[in-house]
Amino acid sequence: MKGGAGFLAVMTGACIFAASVAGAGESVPDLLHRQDSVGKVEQLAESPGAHWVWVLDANLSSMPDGRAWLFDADSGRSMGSLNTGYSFVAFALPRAYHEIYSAETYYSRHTRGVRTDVVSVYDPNTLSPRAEIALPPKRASTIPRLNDSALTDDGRFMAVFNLTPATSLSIVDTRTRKFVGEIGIPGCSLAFPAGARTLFSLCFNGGALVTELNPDGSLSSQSRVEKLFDAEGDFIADNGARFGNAWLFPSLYGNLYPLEFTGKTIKAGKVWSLVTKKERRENWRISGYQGSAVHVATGRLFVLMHQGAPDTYKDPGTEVWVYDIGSGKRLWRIALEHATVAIGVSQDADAVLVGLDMLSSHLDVYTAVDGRHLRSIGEVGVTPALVQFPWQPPAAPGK
Amino acid sequence: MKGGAGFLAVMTGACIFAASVAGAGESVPDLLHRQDSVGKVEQLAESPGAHWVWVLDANLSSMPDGRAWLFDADSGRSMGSLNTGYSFVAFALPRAYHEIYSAETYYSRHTRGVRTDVVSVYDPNTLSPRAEIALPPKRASTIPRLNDSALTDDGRFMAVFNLTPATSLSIVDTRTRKFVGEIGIPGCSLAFPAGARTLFSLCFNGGALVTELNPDGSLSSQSRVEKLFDAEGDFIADNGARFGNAWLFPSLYGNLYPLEFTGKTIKAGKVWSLVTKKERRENWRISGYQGSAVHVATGRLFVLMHQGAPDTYKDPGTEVWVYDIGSGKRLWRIALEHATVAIGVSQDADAVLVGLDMLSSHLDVYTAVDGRHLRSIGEVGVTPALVQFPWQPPAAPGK
Amino acid sequence: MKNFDQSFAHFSRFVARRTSRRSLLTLLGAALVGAAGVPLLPVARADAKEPATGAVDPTQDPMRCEYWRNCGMDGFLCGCCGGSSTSCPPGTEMATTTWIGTCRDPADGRDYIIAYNDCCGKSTCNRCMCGRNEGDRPIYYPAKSNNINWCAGASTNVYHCTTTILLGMSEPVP
Amino acid sequence: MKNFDQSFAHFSRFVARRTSRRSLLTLLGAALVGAAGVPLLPVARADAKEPATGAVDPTQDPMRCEYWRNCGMDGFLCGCCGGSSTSCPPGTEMATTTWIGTCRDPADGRDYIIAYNDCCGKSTCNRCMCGRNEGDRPIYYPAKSNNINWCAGASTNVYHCTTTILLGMSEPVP
Repeated sequence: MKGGAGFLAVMTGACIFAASVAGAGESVPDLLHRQDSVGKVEQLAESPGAHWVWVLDANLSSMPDGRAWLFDADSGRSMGSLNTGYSFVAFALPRAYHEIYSAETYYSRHTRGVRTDVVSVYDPNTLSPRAEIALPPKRASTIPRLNDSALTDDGRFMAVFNLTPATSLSIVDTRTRKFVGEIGIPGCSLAFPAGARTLFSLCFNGGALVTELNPDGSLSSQSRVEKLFDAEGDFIADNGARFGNAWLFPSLYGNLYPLEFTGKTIKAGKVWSLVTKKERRENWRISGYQGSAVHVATGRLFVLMHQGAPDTYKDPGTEVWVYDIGSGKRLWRIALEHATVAIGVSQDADAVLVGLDMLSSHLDVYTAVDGRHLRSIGEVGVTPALVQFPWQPPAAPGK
Repeated sequence: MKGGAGFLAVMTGACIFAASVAGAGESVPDLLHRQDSVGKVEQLAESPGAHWVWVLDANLSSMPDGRAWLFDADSGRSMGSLNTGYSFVAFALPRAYHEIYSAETYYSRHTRGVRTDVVSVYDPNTLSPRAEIALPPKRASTIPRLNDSALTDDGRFMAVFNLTPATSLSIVDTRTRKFVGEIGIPGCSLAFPAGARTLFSLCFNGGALVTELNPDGSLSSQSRVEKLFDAEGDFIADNGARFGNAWLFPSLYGNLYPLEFTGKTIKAGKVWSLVTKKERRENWRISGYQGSAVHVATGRLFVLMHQGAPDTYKDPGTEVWVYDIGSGKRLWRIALEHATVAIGVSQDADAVLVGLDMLSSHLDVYTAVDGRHLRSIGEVGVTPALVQFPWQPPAAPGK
Repeated sequence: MKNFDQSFAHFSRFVARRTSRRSLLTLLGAALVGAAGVPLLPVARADAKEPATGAVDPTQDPMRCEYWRNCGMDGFLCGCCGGSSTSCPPGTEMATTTWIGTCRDPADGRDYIIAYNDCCGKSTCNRCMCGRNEGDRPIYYPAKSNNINWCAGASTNVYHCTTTILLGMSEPVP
Repeated sequence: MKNFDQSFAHFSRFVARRTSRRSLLTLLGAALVGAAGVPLLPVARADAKEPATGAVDPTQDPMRCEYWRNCGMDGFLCGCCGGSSTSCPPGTEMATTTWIGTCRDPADGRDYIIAYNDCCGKSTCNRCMCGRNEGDRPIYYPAKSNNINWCAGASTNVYHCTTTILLGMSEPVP
């Protein structure tokens, strides 16, 4: 302790035995009885739990420092985190969850300097980077929406939404780890998977643009479908829930628009109402940044709702309304613990519903079958806005 | 509006006249009467105001996104900001304030990848980077302390404190924009200017290590001075205030230790008490991360104080006690608006005292002459911890 | 911090109170397809000096969210960040593409076209968050969507704060 | 967020409740000058599975700030970050240099040497902030100072959270 640099630091571990012996007054076996190893780092189980859930945090007050937190909704414990750069939005998660794909933006001086856009490939067990795929520095910076990126149903190609402000998709081959090319989607935005190598984007005029890829990820064909919804009046949300060969989009005035894809195109399914006339008069409204979820096995739709004028359609929700998709019948209403900006449902038989409060940074966990509040997990991020369940059941036969 | 990418964005400015004319119903002169230009970016005055103050924010909840905010303590307005990378601490400000020097750390992927340490040189008028000087990636990451870096009194050489955990100083020549070399300061830490090309560091054993540079910034000589203070008992704070050829350090039990430098060495000045015996019994204690300041022209010392056990010596202060340095007499006590972690005093005749509340993110402004509260400025950062006044009076004759 | 956090409840870029005036937007959109560079008009510059607080009508105080030009604001007021309601803070860059709203000035009862040009190149200002969520549309309708960081059109997409550039008078509602 | 923010009032790295046991630290410091690499002891590993909340005595619950080993803690508890009180979260790296404190386990009334090894390589965890500011010394006394990010000794100095590694029993106070 009397000089030199050695006093500065203590290397833990190797020399403690000698030190302890020198300490005297206690026997060596006693000492060894209680002693930890140094340097242990956790790894996660090979397969994710059905109730593990990623909370995605764009960190809007410090956008260069985006994060994602993995929680076990059963125990309420955090499993780990990933750091995801500037203006982070969400992951693209393959059904097998053998990897995590994340479209990210970095600056060489954090907020200035050279911009680098990449798809980071993370190991879901070690939560470490496994690979990095360079992208054109064009990815959209938006308030978080899950479909700022998407994986094709074959799990191979990732589409990243660009906005410069011209809109396009960057296509990445997750197998070869290569950027394949950029495909313009003029007038349209976002990317929704709709087949093995097919994606569609929603367009400002109420249509959709269907983009089909070749087996190598290059553009095979594009086609526009008009008049799928009313972009001016009863417009649909820019976030929806997948159910088989359809994406379900709730609309401003409480209708449900199924967009069904069959083969290479897309068509409007039968629109049905989420609210009664009385509820519509009472201004029951869709809500949040991620306002719907589907439990596929039971065919149930969960929609985040609150009461408010049309302009409040993104305000936090106070209830979740649950529907049987087949009949369009509302099954029940769930009162939420916190003002909720995002909901998600696990896909197992004993499913949980989760709700995210960005303001107070809480993740609330409910049973999906009866909406019973199980627990609330605090400190889940700075401005957490979206949730993603990594576990998916095996694909149904014939799909 | 009927397709193509053009609808996405509106280029503001050039075409508005045509558009406005097309709008009809109003005459062209009316339209032009109210119209702003596009693209205007503010610049600051050539010389800083005497009451401009930098608030330094390490952003402890998102450390890759460090910031500094410049405020005008008179108007309460923000003048602008700088982004300062990972684990930011403070600037080194030359007396002429013709440039701002900032030791910074960056990671190529914000929290991972290649680490790059630099001194960023900023233009104080445009608040833009002017140059960047590469450093060995060793700079200390500490809770903010002003003397993690320092400029020599000749204004030319910047010393950056390194901790790996071995301690050293990186010397940078601000004139040639070059890293000159690394100088070990074993057993010692931080850098306090003490002459044209002389710095000293405080040592764990109660001594100091004086480092003198050659005219080219290389090491000229180093000497150790022992027994300047008691590092175990009545230890001094690691932050002090400069007064002429002395640094004044308040101590744990309320004494004031002047460390005086004359020529190439340093000596302990006469220790005097900041508190009465009664106040010491009542546990009046030094406080904060930046707990003292000097108004040079009047020879007054401002010390941040609160009541608490010795272990609370870094807790926020509730009062500022003002002393005449020459006589050691306490002049008055100032009750503070918020729990305060840092204080600073402007150097003009009509000086202001500022206090920083990290918790509620407030900068409080008082008159230095009588401690009258003038205003509180809110939203001054995420975890703001230090303040720096850029304006300094011209150096006194003969110095 | 509490107020700051609560403000994020409505953080959702670029809202506009009245978006029924589509025809002019259409015209502008059509006229400006393919435009590039930074067009600067040689007209009177707005005064960068603004009151820190207004004792006046809040709809006439550029430092307040209630300021009439902020009807389509969703972001941090540049006047609180070292800039003004019409200029960017030092060291930032004004984006040239933007979402446009139409706001009525209570002082003369007239409607004006306001461009919400973002200032870009420094991290989020985090001061004077101002969000008005009226008239917003989803991302797939960018010209009307408040969910997009318009620094996309600058040389950096690092969002700092938002100005309110008065472009001119709006035409009457059809 | 309120609690989180308040916790930063005491954010000041590496405190220790009882620092009078300097002789062992001195010994360790002397013994380890020049040591390098990551020494791993082949002793029993600590259990990474910890209760989310303890109905038990808080001094025996590793997920709580009151946990006896946290007497010298100043940082985020790794047990709340995907690790445990003795292991780092996935994808981080345990720093090998550290500040050491001596804590008494109320369960057996004995004093143990606890190393507060930081986990490094991901941004601040921001969960379960735990600060105890007793016995702290200024930066110029690093071995006793809670103001240093000890990820300085890791391959990255990005601080994430802090563990409490039990190194062994402390010798009696002289």
